[in-house]
Amino acid sequence: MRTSAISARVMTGGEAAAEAMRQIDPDVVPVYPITPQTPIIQGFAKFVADGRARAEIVNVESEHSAMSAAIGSALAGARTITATSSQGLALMAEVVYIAAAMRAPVVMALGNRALSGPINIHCDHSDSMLVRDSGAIQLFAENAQEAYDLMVMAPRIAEHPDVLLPVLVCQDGFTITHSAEPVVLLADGAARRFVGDYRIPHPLLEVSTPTTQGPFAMPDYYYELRHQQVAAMAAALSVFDEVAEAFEHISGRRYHSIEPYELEDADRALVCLGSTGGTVKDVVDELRAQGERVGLLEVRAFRPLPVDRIRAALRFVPWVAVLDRADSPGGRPPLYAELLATLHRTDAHVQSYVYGLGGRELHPDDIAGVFARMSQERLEPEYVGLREAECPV
Amino acid sequence: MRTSAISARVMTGGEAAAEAMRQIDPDVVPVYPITPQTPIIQGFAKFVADGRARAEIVNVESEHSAMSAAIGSALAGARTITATSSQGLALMAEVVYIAAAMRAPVVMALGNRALSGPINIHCDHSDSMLVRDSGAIQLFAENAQEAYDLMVMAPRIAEHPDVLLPVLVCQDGFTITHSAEPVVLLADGAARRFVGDYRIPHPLLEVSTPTTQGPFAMPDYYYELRHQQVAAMAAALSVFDEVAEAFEHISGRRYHSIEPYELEDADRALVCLGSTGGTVKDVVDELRAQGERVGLLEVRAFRPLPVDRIRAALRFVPWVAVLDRADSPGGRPPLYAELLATLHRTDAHVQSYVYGLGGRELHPDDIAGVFARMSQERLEPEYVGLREAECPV
Amino acid sequence: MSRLKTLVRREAGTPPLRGGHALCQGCGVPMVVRTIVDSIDTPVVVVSATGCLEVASTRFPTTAWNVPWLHVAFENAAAVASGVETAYRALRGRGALAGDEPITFLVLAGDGGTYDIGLQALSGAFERGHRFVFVCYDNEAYMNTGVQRSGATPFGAGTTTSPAGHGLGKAEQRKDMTAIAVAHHIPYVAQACSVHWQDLSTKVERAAHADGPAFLNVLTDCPVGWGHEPRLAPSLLDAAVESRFWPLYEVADGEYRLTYEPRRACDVSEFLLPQKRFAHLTPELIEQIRLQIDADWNELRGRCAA
Amino acid sequence: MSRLKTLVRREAGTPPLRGGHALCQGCGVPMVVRTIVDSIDTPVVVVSATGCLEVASTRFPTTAWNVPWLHVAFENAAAVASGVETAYRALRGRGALAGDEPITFLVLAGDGGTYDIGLQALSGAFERGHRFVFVCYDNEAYMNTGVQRSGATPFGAGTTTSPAGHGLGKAEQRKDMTAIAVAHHIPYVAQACSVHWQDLSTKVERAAHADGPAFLNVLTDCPVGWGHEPRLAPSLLDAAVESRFWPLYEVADGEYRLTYEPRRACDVSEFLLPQKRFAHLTPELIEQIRLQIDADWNELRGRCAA
Amino acid sequence: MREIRWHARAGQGAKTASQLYATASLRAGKSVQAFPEYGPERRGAPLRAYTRIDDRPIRRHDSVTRPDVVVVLEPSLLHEIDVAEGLDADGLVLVNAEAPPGELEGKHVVCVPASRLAEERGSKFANLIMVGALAAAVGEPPVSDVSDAAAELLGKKVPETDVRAAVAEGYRCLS
Amino acid sequence: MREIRWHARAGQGAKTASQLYATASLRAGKSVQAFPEYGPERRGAPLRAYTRIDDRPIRRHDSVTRPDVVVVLEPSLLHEIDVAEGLDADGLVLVNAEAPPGELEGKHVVCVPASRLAEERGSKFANLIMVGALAAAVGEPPVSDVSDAAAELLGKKVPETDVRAAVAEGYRCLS
Amino acid sequence: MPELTSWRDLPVGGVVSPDETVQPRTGGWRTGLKPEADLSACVNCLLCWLYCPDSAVRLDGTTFTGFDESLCKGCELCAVVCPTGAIRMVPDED
Amino acid sequence: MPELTSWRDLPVGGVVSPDETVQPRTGGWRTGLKPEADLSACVNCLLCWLYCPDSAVRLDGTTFTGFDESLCKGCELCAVVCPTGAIRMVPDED
Ligand SMILES: Cc1ncc(C[n+]2csc(CCOP(=O)(O)OP(=O)(O)O)c2C)c(N)n1
Ligand SMILES: Cc1ncc(C[n+]2csc(CCOP(=O)(O)OP(=O)(O)O)c2C)c(N)n1
Ligand code: SF4
Ligand code: SF4
Ligand code: SF4
Ligand code: SF4
Ligand code: SF4
Ligand code: SF4
Ligand SMILES: [Mg+2]
Ligand SMILES: [Mg+2]
Repeated sequence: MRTSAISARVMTGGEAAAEAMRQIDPDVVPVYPITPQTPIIQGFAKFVADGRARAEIVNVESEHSAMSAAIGSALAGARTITATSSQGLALMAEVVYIAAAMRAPVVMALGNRALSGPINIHCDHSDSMLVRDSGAIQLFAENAQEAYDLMVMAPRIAEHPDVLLPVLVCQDGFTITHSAEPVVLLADGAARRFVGDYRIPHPLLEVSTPTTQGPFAMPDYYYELRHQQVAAMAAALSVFDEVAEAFEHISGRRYHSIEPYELEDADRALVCLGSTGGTVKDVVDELRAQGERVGLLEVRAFRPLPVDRIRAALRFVPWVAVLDRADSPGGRPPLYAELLATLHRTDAHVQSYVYGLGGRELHPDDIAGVFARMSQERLEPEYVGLREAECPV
Repeated sequence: MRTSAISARVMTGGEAAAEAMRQIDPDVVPVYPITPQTPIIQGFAKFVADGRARAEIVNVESEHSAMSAAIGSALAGARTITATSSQGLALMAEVVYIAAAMRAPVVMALGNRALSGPINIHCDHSDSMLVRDSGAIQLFAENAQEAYDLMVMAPRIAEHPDVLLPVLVCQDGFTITHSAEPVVLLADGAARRFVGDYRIPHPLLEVSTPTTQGPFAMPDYYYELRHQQVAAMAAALSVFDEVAEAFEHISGRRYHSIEPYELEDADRALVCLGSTGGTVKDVVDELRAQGERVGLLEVRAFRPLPVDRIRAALRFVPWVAVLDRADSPGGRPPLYAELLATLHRTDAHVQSYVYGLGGRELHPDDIAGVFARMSQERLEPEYVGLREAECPV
Repeated sequence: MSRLKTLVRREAGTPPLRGGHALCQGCGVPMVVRTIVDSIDTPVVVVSATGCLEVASTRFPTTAWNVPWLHVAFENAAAVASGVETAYRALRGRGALAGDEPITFLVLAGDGGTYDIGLQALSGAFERGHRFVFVCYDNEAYMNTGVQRSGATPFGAGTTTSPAGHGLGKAEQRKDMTAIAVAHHIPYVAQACSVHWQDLSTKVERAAHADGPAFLNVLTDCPVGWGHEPRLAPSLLDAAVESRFWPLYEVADGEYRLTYEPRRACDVSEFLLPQKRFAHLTPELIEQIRLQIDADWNELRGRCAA
Repeated sequence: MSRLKTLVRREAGTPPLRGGHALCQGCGVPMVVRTIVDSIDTPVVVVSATGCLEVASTRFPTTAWNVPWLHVAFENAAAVASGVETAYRALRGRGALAGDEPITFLVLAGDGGTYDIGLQALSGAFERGHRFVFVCYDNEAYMNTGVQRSGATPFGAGTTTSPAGHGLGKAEQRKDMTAIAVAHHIPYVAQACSVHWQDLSTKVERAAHADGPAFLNVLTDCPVGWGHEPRLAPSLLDAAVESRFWPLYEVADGEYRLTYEPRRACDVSEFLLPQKRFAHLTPELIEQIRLQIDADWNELRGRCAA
Repeated sequence: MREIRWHARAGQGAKTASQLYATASLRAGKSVQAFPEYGPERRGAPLRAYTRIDDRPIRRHDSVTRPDVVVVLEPSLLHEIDVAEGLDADGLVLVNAEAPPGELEGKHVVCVPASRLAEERGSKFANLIMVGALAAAVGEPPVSDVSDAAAELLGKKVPETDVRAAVAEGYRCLS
Repeated sequence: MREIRWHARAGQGAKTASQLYATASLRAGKSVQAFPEYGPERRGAPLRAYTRIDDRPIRRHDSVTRPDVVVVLEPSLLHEIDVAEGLDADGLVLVNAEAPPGELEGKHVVCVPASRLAEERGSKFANLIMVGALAAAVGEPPVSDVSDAAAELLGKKVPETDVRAAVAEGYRCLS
Repeated sequence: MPELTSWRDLPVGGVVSPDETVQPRTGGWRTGLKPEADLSACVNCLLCWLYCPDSAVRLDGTTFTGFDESLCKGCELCAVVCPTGAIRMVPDED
Repeated sequence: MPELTSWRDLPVGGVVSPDETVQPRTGGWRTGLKPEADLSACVNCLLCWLYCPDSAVRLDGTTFTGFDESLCKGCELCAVVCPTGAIRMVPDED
C-alpha cells in the first residue's frame, strides 16, 4: 500500500493510534500504562490536555479495572476506547470475555508484547492468543498506516448492531508502536463523520426503561446466549467488508480480512500476522525475481478468522508454512492449529514455524530459509533461529 | 476401571481431591473460594482444623494472589497445592504463565466451570482452554476415582527434575466435583511414600547460596528460555508414563495419556475430555452391541498433548468427531483445532461438535446422534442440542 | 411525613428489588437494598458485584430489579461504576443525555467484594473521586459460595475455611474496612446496620449528596452463614450495635461523629452466643473479644470527641 | 560504632544491590535499598515488584542482587511474599529447614506497585498477618514505563498521563497510603525519606522486629520523572521533609509519633519549583498545596499528641 | 441400572438421602452414583437429587431424565412441579404423605408418613425414614446395609441409635 | 535502500536524529522508516537507532544488521562497543569527533566536531548538526528538507532559528 | 418461567427488561407456616413492609393490607418486628 | 555479558546466581565528569558510600579509598553530599 508522500507524516504506530483516537473523539478512555502501549495513551492524554480531544480519561489502578470501567462506560451509552499490552491484557482477560458476552463494543489498541515469564517488553503475539477464545474481534496491522486505518474503522465494526463486540486493533510492539513511518491521516471531519454516532440497543443510563444487564444464566440458557456470540462473529466478517468499503471511499485504501500476496501460482506460501508480513513480501519479491513460486497469506482478521477465504486463497498451494509468533507448550502453535482446522480436507502440506518470541528478530534470510526448507514433509514445529535448534521438540 | 466395592467409599470428586491433599500433606495451600472448587478446599480446611493435615493454608484475598503466593511458596522450597475454577483461573491466568516459566511445580485441583458471561456455575472447559498456552500441564479426570488418582500422581509429575511445571488436575465441575461415586483410596502411608519429598533445584530460602529468580529477559535470551518449557513439556509425557507405572504398582490402576476405547476396528470415533468420556463409553457399548463399529479416544493429558499417540490411535479411523466443551467464537473450537494439527496428513475426516457449554446436558441420545450424523462430509462445527440449531454459523 | 412513609411513597408499589428472587428465606440483604434505594430522591443506577444478592436476583431470563442494574464480575464493581459514572459525566458534558435529571450511582457489594477482592478497584475509584455511593452489605463472610471466611469475618467465627474444628475459628482480627475508607479522605464514610434503618436512611441521604465518593459499611445478618433462625435477626443485629461490636458512626469530611449511642448495657455474648458460628467460643475467647471491643470503642470515642 | 559504620560492616564489601545495574545515573532508589537491607541484622530474602528497580537490576543472565531475590509480576509482590513467608513458617514447623536462623522477608515495590495495582495483595497480606517488611519506594509516579501518574503522584504534578498542557497536571490529591496502612492496624507503619537515612534505618530495625506485617513508605526522588539534576536530590528531599510535604513519623501498635520535627521554616515551593513536573504551577495552585499541607500537618500533630 | 430421583426443598436432606442410598448399595456390592442439581436458588427452594445403582460400573455422567423411582420428601412440591416427569408408566413414586395426593392420580404411588413418624420420635430424620422405605419398596439393598451406611455417614454428627432407628422405621413401613 | 545506524547514549537524541533524517527524506519524496532499540537500560546507557530510506515503499520490519552508514553521536562509545559491526568495507562512519579515533582504523571515517560546534553556539543540538552533516555526506536529502523537517519536528519546543542553524552548520561541515 | 426460546430470540447480550419478564413465585418455599394479620391490631407502622425480604407485604397506598402469599417465604420477620403483635404465623393450609 | 548460549545450557527457569555471572560495567555511562577525591580532606564520614547509587565508592574495611570508575556513572551525588568538599567532579580523561 503506497503511502502518498505529499500528505504523509512520519509517525510511529503508537502516535498514529493516538491520532486516530483524537479524531474518533471517544467519550471515555479508561486506561492503564504499560510498555509498549504507553505512547498511545500518553499521546492521547496530551491531546486532551491541549484541548484537542474531549474524552474523559479514567486513569484506573489496574488493567482489570480498565476493561471493567470500559464495559461500564460502553454499556452506559458512551463510546469507549482503551489500550494495553501483554501483562495488561492478561490481567484483564477475565473481563475481556465478559465484555464480549455483554456485547460491549469497546475498542482497544493493543501493542502486542510477549507475556511473562521471563518478563520482556518486546513483541510477540502471545497476548493476543491468550484471549483468542474471548469473543473479541482481533485485527492485525502490518505497519503504522494500517494501525491508524484499522483504529478508525474499529468503532464502526464494533458498534454495528449485528456485531456489538469488542475490537482489538493489534500492532506489533516496538516494531510498529515505536517505529516511525509515513502515515497519511484523514481530515479530522472526514474521520469523525466516518465513525458516526454511538448507538447501542440498551444504554443503561436510560433510566426510564430500566434493564438488568449481566444476569446469572443456568444451563437452560447459557448455551444459547454463548451461541449468540458465534453468530455475531460470523456477522462481523461481512460488516468488516462493508466498513472497509466505506473506508476506501474516503481514504482510497482498501482492507480485506486476508491479504493474499503472489499466491496465484505459488507452490509455497507463508501465513503470518502483523508486521512480519511486510518483511515476507520483500523476500517473496526477491525470490520471485529468482524464479521461485512463493507467496504469502497475511491474515488481517484473526478473529473472526475468514475460514472460507483462507481455504479459497490457499486452495492450489501444495506447501504452506504457518509462522507463529506465539506457542502453546505441550500443544500446537495457535495460528498453525487454526490453519489446519481451516485447510482440513485439502491437499496442502502445512508446516509450523515458531519465530520472534519476546522480540527475537526474523530477518529476510530466516524467511528465505523457511521457503527453502518447507517443501520437505515435516510435522513437528520448528523454532526458527533457535540457538542449538538441532533437536526440535 | 472397576473399583473394588470392598475398600471403596462413596465420595464426590471434590472430597476425593481433598483426601488426596490430606495424604500428600503439602506444606502450603494458598487458595480462594469459588464454586465448584469450594468442596475441595473446605474439605481440606477441615482436615487441617481437625489435625489430620499439617499444611499452612493461606486464605488469600483473590485468585491472582492465590497463584502468586503459590509461586512464592513453591520456589521458596515448600510443596504447594491450590485449587480453583472458572473466573478464578481467569483472574490468575497471568501468573499461571509465570508459574510455568519460573518452573514452579505447583499442583492445582481445577473444578472446570464455564467462564462468564453470562455468569454460570456449571461445567465446561473454557477455563482450562484459557490457559492452554500457559505451559501448565493439564490432566483430565473422567470420574471421582481418577480425580483422586491424578491428584496423587500430580506432585511427582510436577516436581520431576525434567519437568518442573505446574500441573492442573481437571475435574468437571459438579458432574465430578459434586457427584458421589465409589472411590478407593490408597493407604495414607503408601500415598505419602509414593509422593516422596519435595526437591527443587534452587530453593529461594537457601540464603547461603543466593539466587535471583524472575529476571528480565531481552530478545537475546527470552526465546531460548521459552523453548525450555517446550522441552519440559515433551519430557512430561514420558514422566507421566513413569509415574503412572509406579502408581500402578501401589494401586493396581494404570493411567495413560490417552485412553483408546474400542478403536481397533472403528470406522467412527469420538474424541473428548473429562466426564463425558464415561457416557460415551456406554453409548459405544450399546452401538457395538447393535453391530456398529464405533469407538472413543479419551484424552487424559491435554497438556502435554500426546500427539504421536493420538495419531497412532486414530490411524485407521476414517471418521473422527471431536467433542469440544468450549469454543472460540470467530475461530475453531480448541480441541478440534489441536486434533486437526495432530491428524494432519492422515486421511481422517475430522468433524467438530461443540456441546455442554455452561453445563448443558449431553445425553446418550445426543451422542448416538453424533455417531449417526458424522459420516457425512461437513466442515463447520455444530452446536449439539442447540435450540434452533438449523442454521449453524 | 414519617421517614418510613417517604420510603413507601418512593417505592410506590414498585420495589427496586421485587419479590420472587431466590435469596434465602429470611435473608437480611433485601431490607438493606430497599432501605437504601428508597432513601434516594433521584433515579438510581445500581452496579452490583457477584455475590448472593446478584446471583439470586437475576436468573436469566427473569430479574428482580426494577431499577437499571449492571453486573460484570466479582472484584470490579467499583471499576464498572467508575466507567458508568464517567460515561454519565462525559455524555452530560456533551449534552448527549436524554433527560438531564441527576442520577445517583449506587454500588452494592458484599464484604468479599469490598474488603477483599474488590478493595483495589474501590481504592482506585476513591482516589479518582468518582461520584458514587458504594455500599458494602457486610454479612461477614463469602456466603454465596457457602460461607468461607473473608476479611470481614470477625475473630473467632467459624466458617468453612476457618473451621472451629480443634481450632478457634478465624484466628485473625477482621479488617477495619470503614477505617480504610476513612483513610482515603473521601467526603463521606459511615458504618450502619440494617435494623437501625432510620440511621441508615439518613446516612444514605448524606452519602448521595456528598461531593465525591461515599462509602457505607452496612452490617446485616445471614441466617445460613451465621447459623441462626431468621426471626432472631432483629435482636441479634440490635445486640451487635448495643454491645458496641458494630458501632454506628459517620465521618463526614474527616469529622467523626457517633450517630447512635448504645442505650443499654449489653454484653457481646448476647450477639455471639445465639449464632452457631460462635458456638465453640470459650469464655476466654469471649473475654478477648470483649477487650478488643472496649479498646476499639474507646479509640472511636476519642476520635468522635476530637 | 556509628550507625553508618554498622551498615558498612553489614555490607562487608558485598552490597545487596551491586553496581553495574542499569538504573539511571543518579537514581534515588539504590540508596533506599542498601540503607534498608544493611539495617537488617538477619539474612534477608527480597521479593520485588515490577518497576524500575526490578527491570534495571536483573537483565538476564546478569544480576545486581547479592541476596536471594524473587520477582513474579507487578501487582503481586505482597502475595508472593506471603507465599515465601508461609513456606518458611511451614518448613520451620516441620523442621525441614537447613539453617534455623531467622530470616527477614523484605518486599520492595514502587508506588505503583503499592498504592495502586499492588494494594489489594498488600491489604490481604496485612489482614492475614504475614511477618514481612513491605517497603514502598515512593517516587510518586510510574517511572519504569515513562512517568505516568500513580495514586502517589501529588496534586498538581505533571506526568505523561496528567500532562500540564492547558490543565494543571494531576487534579486529584495523592492517596494517603501511610494512613491506609495504619487503618489495617498492623504493628508497625512508618513514613520515611531516603536522605533521612538514620531515621530510615531505625525504622527498618523496628519494622524488622515487629510481630507481624510492617510497612514503610519511603520517599525518594527520580531525576527523570521529577525533572531535576541528580545532584539536587539531597536538597530537594530535604525540602520535602522540612516543608512538611512529607512528614516523618511512625505508628507503632497504633501509637503515632513524629520521628523528626522540621528544623527550619521551609516553604513548599523550595521543594516544588526546582522540579520540571511542577514548573507550570501558578501561585494560586501553590497556595492551595500549602494549605493542604498545613491541614494535614495539623491533623498529624493532633494524632501524635494524643 | 436403577435410577432414582429425589424431590425436596433445599435444606431437607435430599442430597444426603441420595448419597445414603448409594452408600448402602455400594455396601451391598453395587456400583453407584449420587448427585444433586445446583442452581442459584437458596434454602427453601425446590431441589432434585439423583441416585444411580447398577451391577456394572457406572460410567455415564449425564443427568437422570427417565427415573425408575421418584422419591418425594416434601409433598408441597406436588403443587409446584411435575414430580412424575419422565417416569415410566410403571414407575414408582414414593411420597412422604399420609395418603396418595391427587396430583399423582394414575401413578404407582406408595405413601410413607415420614414427617409424622419423625415428629413422633422428635427427630428430624424424615429423609432417613424415606431411604429406609425405599430400600423396602424396591427390595434392595438389605436394611442392614442402609442402617450401617447411615451410621457411617451421619453417626459422627448425631446419635447413631437415632439414625439407625429412623432407617429401620422407614423400612418397616413398607416391608 | 539506504540503512543508517545511529549510536549514542540514551538521552542524547539518537531517536530524534533518526526520525529527523527520515522526515527530511520523506519530504524529498522517499519512503522512510526510523526506530530505536529499547532495553531496560536507562539514561546514559548505550543506545542504537536506525533509519531506512528507499525509493520504493519500505515494508520490511526487521532490524538493521548491515548498515550502509553508521553515525556515532557519542565518541566515548567506541571504547565500549564495535560501532562498525556489520558495516561493509566501504561503509561510511560519521563520528562526532575532532579526529578519526584509533578504534576505527581502516574504516571510511568522516569526523564532524559536533559537540564542540554545539558548545560554541551554546546549544545542545549536536545531534542536529550530525544529521545535517549526514545529509551532506551521503548527498541527500537537500539541506532545505532537513532544515524544514527539523523545524517541523522540534520547532514547537525550541526556537526554530536555532534548530535550522544547527542543521545548516552540520551540512556546511561536509559540503 | 417463560418458554425456553431459540438462541435467535434471546435478547442481545442477555439483557433483561423487568417489564417483559415474569418473576418466579416463591410462595412455595414456605415450609409450614405463613403470616396472618389481625388488621384490627395493626397500627400501620409499616415495619413489616420494611423488613420483609420478599416484598410480600401488601399495601394500599401507604396502608398495610396483608400479604402476597405467592411471594412470602414464611420467614417470620414481619411477625417478629410487628410492634403490636398483629401478625401471627399460622400453619399453611397445605 | 557472557556468550549467548544454547537453550540447553541455560539455567532452569532463568535462575541467576550472582556468583556465576559477571555484572556489566557502567563506567561508560558517564557523560564527561567523574569524581575525584582529595583523601587529605576526607573525614571518612562514609556519606559518599551511602549515597552512591552504583556502589562505586571503594572502601578498605570501613575506610574510604576512592572510586570504582568501571561502575561510576558520574551522577555527582557523592560530591554533593561530601561534607568537607573532598570530592570534586573532574573531566573524564576520555
Ligand atoms: C474472580 C472470582 N473469584 C471467586 C468467585 C466466586 N465467588 C462468587 S461470590 C463469592 C463470595 C461473595 O461474598 P460476598 O462478597 O461477601 O457476598 P455474599 O455472597 O456474602 O453476599 C465468591 C467467592 C468469583 N465469582 N469470581
Ligand atoms: C499488570 C501489569 N500492568 C502494567 C505493567 C507495566 N508496568 C511495569 S512497571 C510499571 C510502573 C511501575 O511504577 P512503580 O511501581 O511506581 O515503580 P517505578 O517504576 O516508579 O520504580 C508499569 C505500569 C506491568 N508490568 N504489569
Ligand atoms: S446465604 Fe445468607 S446472604 Fe446468601 S441469600 Fe442466604 S441468607 Fe442471604
Ligand atoms: S526513571 Fe527514575 S526511578 Fe527509574 S531508574 Fe531512572 S531515575 Fe531511577
Ligand atoms: S413471613 Fe417473611 S416473607 Fe412472609 S411476609 Fe413475613 S417477612 Fe415477608
Ligand atoms: S408491623 Fe404490625 S402494626 Fe406495623 S404495619 Fe405491619 S402489621 Fe401493622
Ligand atoms: S559520581 Fe555518582 S556514581 Fe560516581 S561515585 Fe559519585 S555517587 Fe557514585
Ligand atoms: S563523603 Fe567526603 S568526607 Fe565522607 S567519606 Fe566520602 S570523601 Fe570522605
Ligand atoms: Mg458476604
Ligand atoms: Mg514509582
